[in-house]
Amino acid sequence: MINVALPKGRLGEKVYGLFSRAGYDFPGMLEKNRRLVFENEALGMRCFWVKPFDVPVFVERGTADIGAAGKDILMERAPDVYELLDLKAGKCRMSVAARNDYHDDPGRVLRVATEFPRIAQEYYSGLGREIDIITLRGSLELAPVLGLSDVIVDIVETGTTLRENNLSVISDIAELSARLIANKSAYKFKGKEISEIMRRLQEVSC
Amino acid sequence: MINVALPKGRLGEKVYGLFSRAGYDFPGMLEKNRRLVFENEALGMRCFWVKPFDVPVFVERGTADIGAAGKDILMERAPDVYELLDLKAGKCRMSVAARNDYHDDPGRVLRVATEFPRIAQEYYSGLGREIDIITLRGSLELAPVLGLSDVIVDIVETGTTLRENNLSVISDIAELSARLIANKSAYKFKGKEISEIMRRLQEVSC
Amino acid sequence: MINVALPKGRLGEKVYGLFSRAGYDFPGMLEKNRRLVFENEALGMRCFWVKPFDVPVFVERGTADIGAAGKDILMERAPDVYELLDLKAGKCRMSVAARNDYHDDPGRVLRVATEFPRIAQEYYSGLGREIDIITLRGSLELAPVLGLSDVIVDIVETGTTLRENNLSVISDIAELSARLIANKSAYKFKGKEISEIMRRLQEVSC
Amino acid sequence: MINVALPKGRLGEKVYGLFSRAGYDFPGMLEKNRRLVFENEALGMRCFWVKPFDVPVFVERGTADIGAAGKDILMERAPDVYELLDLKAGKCRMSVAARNDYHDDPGRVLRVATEFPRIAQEYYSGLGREIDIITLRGSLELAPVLGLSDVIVDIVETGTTLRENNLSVISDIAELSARLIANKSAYKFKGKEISEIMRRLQEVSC
Amino acid sequence: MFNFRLTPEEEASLKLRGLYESYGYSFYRMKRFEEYDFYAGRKDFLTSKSILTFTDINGKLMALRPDVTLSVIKHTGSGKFYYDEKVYRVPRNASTFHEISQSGIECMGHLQPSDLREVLELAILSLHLIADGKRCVLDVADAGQVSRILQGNDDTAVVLHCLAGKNLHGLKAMNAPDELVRLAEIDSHPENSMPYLTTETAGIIDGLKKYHDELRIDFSAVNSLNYYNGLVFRGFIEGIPEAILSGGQYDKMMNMMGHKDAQGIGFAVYLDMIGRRTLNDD
Amino acid sequence: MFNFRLTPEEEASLKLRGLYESYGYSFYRMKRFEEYDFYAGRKDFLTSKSILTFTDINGKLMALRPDVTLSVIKHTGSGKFYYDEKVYRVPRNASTFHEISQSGIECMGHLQPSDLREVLELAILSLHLIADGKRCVLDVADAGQVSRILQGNDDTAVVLHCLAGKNLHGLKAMNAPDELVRLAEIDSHPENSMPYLTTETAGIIDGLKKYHDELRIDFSAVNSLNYYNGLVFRGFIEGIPEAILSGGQYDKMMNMMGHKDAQGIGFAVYLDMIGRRTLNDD
Amino acid sequence: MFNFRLTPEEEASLKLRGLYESYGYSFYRMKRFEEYDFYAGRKDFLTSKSILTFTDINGKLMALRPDVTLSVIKHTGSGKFYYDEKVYRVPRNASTFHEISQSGIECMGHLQPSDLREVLELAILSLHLIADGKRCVLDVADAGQVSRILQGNDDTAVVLHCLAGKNLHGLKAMNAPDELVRLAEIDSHPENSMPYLTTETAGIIDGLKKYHDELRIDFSAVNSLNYYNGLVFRGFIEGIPEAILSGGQYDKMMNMMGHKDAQGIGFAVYLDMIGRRTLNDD
Amino acid sequence: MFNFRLTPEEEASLKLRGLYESYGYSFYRMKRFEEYDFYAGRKDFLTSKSILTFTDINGKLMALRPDVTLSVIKHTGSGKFYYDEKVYRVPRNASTFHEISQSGIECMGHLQPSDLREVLELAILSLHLIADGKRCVLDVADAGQVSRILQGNDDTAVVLHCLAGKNLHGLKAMNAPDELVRLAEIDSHPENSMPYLTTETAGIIDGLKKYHDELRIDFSAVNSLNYYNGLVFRGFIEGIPEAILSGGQYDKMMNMMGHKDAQGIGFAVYLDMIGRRTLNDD
Repeated sequence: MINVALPKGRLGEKVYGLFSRAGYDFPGMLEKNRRLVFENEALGMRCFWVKPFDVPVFVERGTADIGAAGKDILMERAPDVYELLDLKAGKCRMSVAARNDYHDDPGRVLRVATEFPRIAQEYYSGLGREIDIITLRGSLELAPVLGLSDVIVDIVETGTTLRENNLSVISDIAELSARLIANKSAYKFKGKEISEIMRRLQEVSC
Repeated sequence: MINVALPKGRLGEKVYGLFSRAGYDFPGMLEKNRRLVFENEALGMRCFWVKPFDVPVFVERGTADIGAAGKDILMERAPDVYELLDLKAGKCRMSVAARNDYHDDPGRVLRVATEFPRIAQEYYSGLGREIDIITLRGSLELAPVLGLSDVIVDIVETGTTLRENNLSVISDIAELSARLIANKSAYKFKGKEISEIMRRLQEVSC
Repeated sequence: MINVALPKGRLGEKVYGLFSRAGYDFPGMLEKNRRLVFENEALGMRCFWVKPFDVPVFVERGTADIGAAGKDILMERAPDVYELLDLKAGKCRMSVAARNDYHDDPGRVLRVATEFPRIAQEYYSGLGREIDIITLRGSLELAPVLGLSDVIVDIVETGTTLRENNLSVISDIAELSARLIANKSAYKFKGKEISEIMRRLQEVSC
Repeated sequence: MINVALPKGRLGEKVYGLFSRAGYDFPGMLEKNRRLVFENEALGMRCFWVKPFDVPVFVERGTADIGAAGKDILMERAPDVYELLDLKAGKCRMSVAARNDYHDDPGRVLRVATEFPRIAQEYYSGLGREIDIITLRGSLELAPVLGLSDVIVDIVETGTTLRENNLSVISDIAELSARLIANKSAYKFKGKEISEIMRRLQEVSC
Repeated sequence: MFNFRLTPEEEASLKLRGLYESYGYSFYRMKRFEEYDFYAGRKDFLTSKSILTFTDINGKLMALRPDVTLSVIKHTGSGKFYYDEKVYRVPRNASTFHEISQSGIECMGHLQPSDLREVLELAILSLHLIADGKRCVLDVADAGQVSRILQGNDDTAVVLHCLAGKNLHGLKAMNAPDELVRLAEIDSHPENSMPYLTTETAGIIDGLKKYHDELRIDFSAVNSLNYYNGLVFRGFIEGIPEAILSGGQYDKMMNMMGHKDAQGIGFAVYLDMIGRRTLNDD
Repeated sequence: MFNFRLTPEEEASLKLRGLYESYGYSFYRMKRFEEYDFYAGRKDFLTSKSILTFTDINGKLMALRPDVTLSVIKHTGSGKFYYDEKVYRVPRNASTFHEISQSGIECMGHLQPSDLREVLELAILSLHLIADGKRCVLDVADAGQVSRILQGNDDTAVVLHCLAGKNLHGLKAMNAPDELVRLAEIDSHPENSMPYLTTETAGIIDGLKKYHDELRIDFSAVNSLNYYNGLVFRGFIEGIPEAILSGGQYDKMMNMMGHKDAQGIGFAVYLDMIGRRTLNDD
Repeated sequence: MFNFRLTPEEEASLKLRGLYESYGYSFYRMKRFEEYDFYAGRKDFLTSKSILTFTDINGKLMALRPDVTLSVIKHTGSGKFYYDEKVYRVPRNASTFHEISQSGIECMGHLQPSDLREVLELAILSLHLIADGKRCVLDVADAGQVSRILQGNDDTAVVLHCLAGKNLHGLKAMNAPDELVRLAEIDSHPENSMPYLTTETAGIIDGLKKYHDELRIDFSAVNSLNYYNGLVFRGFIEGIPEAILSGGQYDKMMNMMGHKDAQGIGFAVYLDMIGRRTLNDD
Repeated sequence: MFNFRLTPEEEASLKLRGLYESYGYSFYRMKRFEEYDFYAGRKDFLTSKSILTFTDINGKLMALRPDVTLSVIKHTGSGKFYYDEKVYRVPRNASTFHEISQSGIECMGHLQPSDLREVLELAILSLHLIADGKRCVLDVADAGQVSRILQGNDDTAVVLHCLAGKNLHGLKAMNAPDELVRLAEIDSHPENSMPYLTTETAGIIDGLKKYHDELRIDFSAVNSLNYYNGLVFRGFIEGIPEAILSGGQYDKMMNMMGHKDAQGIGFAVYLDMIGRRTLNDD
């Protein structure tokens, strides 16, 4: 039995699309219902939706054998798992943004709002810059607009939201997209099945 | 100018309903759009949506003068703000739940999955019980079902989801609902306006 | 076999006087020679000279079953031993002394020179006074005379040396004299012998 | 005015001998009396006896401008002073000694008795050997003889005492003799006088 | 005297020292660190629970001062002192210890109403000195009244939490004493709230008429009752999101620390907040 | 079962576990470290004042267990448990923390005289197990008697220090109560000392007749009265310079930690001392 | 010998000690704690970066052993040793330090291929002893090959991260050397992967034929290259989510620590994981 | 500006700030604490080996600044800065950490001889400012010369110890190079010692003629060669037993910290010593 954890939301649905194109269907997955686990006896697989940030937790602890997670979340959580495949879904960037009129004063401690404190911290440590992190769960753009922070470290897709709020990207930190991850121990003992899933997903992704 | 932070999502919309019934309307608030801040010149007020968990951050740091937050979040974040009013919206409970067939072994360290680590920690410290916390962002029910944790500490409304997954409430921790909070300093210098808002919301809430 | 540790120097010789008056003689003890251990087969006892400060070490670790030590050293070392008898020899006091013209400024950290840092520290902690300790091995009077310290904590017998150097006692800390001490474990298994020694020493001391 | 600290005891008397041969006499220095400070107006010098271990304290803190101390004490105290001259008096060695029948077991923690804990610690750290130090003030030979310690780190002159107690030197740590030391700051401002004293002592020492 | 620029914090602290000396307060400098256990047993007297601990080279577990008041009490016990020290705290929402400039005064001994009034006045003047044009407010309350109402009450902790949060619904939900609810509801302008105060407190407030526009009687200023009795107060400056000044009367603490039948009152100014303006109104 | 050599300490600890299980004690393993403050307020219950502290990655100031009893009380509160843990202490005369193997038992709940007798018996049997042929002795005293005599006495601390040191001249010098002096002077053989004991204690001792050659009634075993009431005892083995076993009845501590009207008694065996023989008789 | 139940961890550790002694390894016990600085400079040799530090009463900054290997090297330098200690780490996803039972062996000196083979065999036998019926696997790789390929490469850190994560797309994206990509892609069954290995390594693996069903040649076992050269390996047991055994050849570390031209190899078994089964298959 | 008395230390530090600003140095304030490991690898750059460590609430092992220079280098890397901070050290002969006021300057970048001369001048002027009438002396030496002489020498540590102690007999006993002995013996008056210096150094000293009565060429000022090259110096004030000023040129440290081909020079003034006069002449 292979357990699969998929991230709730748009990205997860794209990824589930790949799974079903690859022949892995889980009846009811896309319906609005209260079920948590969707099993496909024939395939010997079980699938469930979890919050994007939680996918690495389920896989690393072996509750799920494999899962799909955004690279942003893998960078933030740094789980001890195998990153088997770039699913190419949900491409975007992790960037630093600020008000168009923002001017940095290196003498001050920089106030950084972000949903990814670890990524932000590592990025600025690399620059030898001291920062204060304000961790938010979303609506990051509000932070610089309302003066809560100097800059934000956030995911940028089209950049439209930024533009419309007189914000602009200062620098990029990384390229992002969904990845297939696997629990290391599971990979040892369910290697054949997992490799097969990889193979088929590879064909349909891109 | 009074700045108001409201929580995105169902609860926030209920609360916004109260605001507009109380005569505080912010054109465009409910439309799907990319705007972040909704101003009402006439009222001298400005309103914005933030993630439920972030409301206390905006209010405590004075970026918002007032805001609405669930009691669960106030318990978890314990911000240094005034809790001016029980808006009575979104009533539910914070509870401990486990599999119906779960039997506790006091000799073992209890594995607790939750989105509210602080609440869980304080609750179990009170019982003198040692626990390991697994922090998740949602889909808590999966944890005991898949054996990731022994119990969960989570918000329970109707309890249907629990029942359908053979889980049941073991004990309740607190009664929850939305509250009106205010920044302490703002309250000193914008007291008149804030009191008026309180008064009007009180009339319409309940 | 009972092992006895006596302190080198004047006090030790007085104490040895008591032992021999009590019928415990160790041939050669008082002669100038290089021998370390003096045995008296008949008595089943063994005696040796050690530095006054070291007596508690030998007794506490059981190398000596009993020993004689000044109360000052017992206060400073606080060994975990039985203090069986006041041998009444070498009576004097532990005192604080300073220049006759010394005036204290409570606002400053007091500089205390002493051979007994622990006694000094405890005494001044009791007074809630902050001090810097300068630990010396002797010639304490020099410290205040040459301005190395404000006061000294030291043993005072007649006080003549103080007077001759324009120093005077400010306050007394404790009454001192030689004591008979015993190792706790030795006392359990050689209790009879040790009690007999006590009895006889008691008769001759005073 | 130059202040000179000399160590009480045999070594100190040898050193004072050098001073007087060099023309620095302090009337009364060698008499039995209660005086602490011996001044020679003509020379503009003042001299006093202190315990050997205390000489570095008086010099480092500037209470004495110069002093004489054994190399053993300089190694143990490591004061921040100038070591201007080897007075060649009191030559001996710092050595490790043990019972003749002693066999080391590298697997055990070595019990080392010594009056010089710092020297012992540094010596054995150098060998990567873990030790327990038993600090004593003297009569070190007793420690291995009575089984209080495995070895001792102590000063050895002729080695007779060791031989007579069936102890022998295992290894040597350093060559020792008396040294002339000076306070660094005093040397800046009383350099001429101090150099003259050096010069004259050099002539008579050896 | 100095041909160079001071930082805003430094300037404020020096101005405050000038103010306090002009009122006869003498300078107190901490000489050493205190042992951790000295604070451990008195944590709810401290504004922040996290204490920076380290083990000294003599093996003692020490603390880097989270607070100055306790040391002033311990080492003096009576007199008028002011200080200007760095303290070490984890600011709210921070994840590391910060070194924070703090000034403050302590007035200890057999205190007269005039002493209390003077300290309140100095609190207001301190706010003026650093407000630099902005409006300021001093919340004042009487912890003694609250203690009297709550003595023997089991839920004191919860009640106080509601009181500090102006959480009236909470108070009512748990059936807190009406008398307390009334204090929580008070209209904060001195004139109107006088009747609810004890005569002593009223007298003191009355003696500060010229500051009434900046004074508020507000019982949310009451937090712990373990150490504070009598007056407690918090100072705010427009545009700074948190209280920048905090103080109160700590007779109980005086007694616990062995200064029988002596009183004490004082306050601290958190200079690091001077920088912390919010932009939400520009 | 094991084809290899255990260290003397390991062997002793495994033997003791066998002994305790055979008496119906169940194994207790510490799961986590306790916060330092948990011990800070109870330091005189600990045999060593120095506690190895560290700050955990969550910022909490923690302690490496200086003691196991307190945790057993906190996390269980009743029942019969034994443990076999490493504890962290600075042995007397050492200048660093050591990791020390300690075994012990705790018996908590509504205790009968038979429970107390059993614990004393287990103490003696534990000594037998590790004495390995050498003679051993168990000093027993009744802290309750001492408390009764000293209640209201201001110099309790000093008096206890003298008592623990068999310092009769000290006791007399400070005019300690005659009754106490008598206890300090007691001839330690059970038979002769019975009359000085309470009937309960006497009863228990009487029930241990077959061990009377190894039992001593010796009030120097009494140290702190803050936590111990009733029986206290220390075990010695010939040739080992310090007590290798130490225990007592800590009903007060039980109550302070919220286990109302429950009693507790237990002891610890310091296995590291097994190695510490003195050579002074070879 | 013992009439009582041991915990699963204890039983495993005792069984392992029996195994190691039967192969001529002698018991190594840590005597003291090491100074923090001893580990500070070698952090990437440690499996966990967080080190439990405390200041000893002599003022020295000490560490509670995060690892045993470094001490064995420091205090012995050659020979065959096994240990059975508690180590102190923050397990992944935990927020506090845990005390963890760890057993392991170190084989140091002028090593022959037979020594390396023996250590790999002991690793597999250790897995058998604790797997208790479940399947187990030992991943083996040759860090030396990787070093040779990557020498002079600037992105070594990133490349290794991809390698350890079986992240082929990452490797390709950054144009890692084809030779490395090939190693990352290897089919892990010994027979098929032999050709890609050095003759020495192949020889050793060949000598372990009877274990080939449990052996995998898998280069994701390679992490740091700073200390490990030659063989590295990880052991897994079905149902336990993480590697329960980890080891490798650390000649470089031997040299850095002053044991010139000596080699070293060893592994650690994390006994605390025995309890950590996942339920996802019931 | 201030109607009140400053402490002697405060006054000195403010005067120095005035001096440094007048020479175009800008104020540097430390924003945060550094991690302990930042200092751990550079201990012999620090004047005191004991570092006050604590674990932050995020679990990081931090240090309370034992030194400011390293942070200035890390966070700036070039420019002219002065500071005025508290540092934390165990003064010689003390048994606890003290909080010590320290002022100082750092001049970094592509330095010209004129920069070096300016720093030496500022060192002397700093001494004047605090000497308050007493005589003062600045010892200057060239660590570069010593390095050149000692390169490849195995006993460098011991030789330097002798050099710093003016221990000529020691140097001779160990057959130190004659050239070094000569430097150790130098007559310290600039005029006479010029010939023994490099032309660069001589040039700089020559440019400070008006201070020659207070300048000494004294190679006992050289301690560590790991970080310092070029000029090193120590400042003394009559009646204060230790050096109150200490500085030097640390190009090597600049490079190690990633500022390739940049130089650095600076010094620190230990303000706490102002109080430390000795009475031995009254």
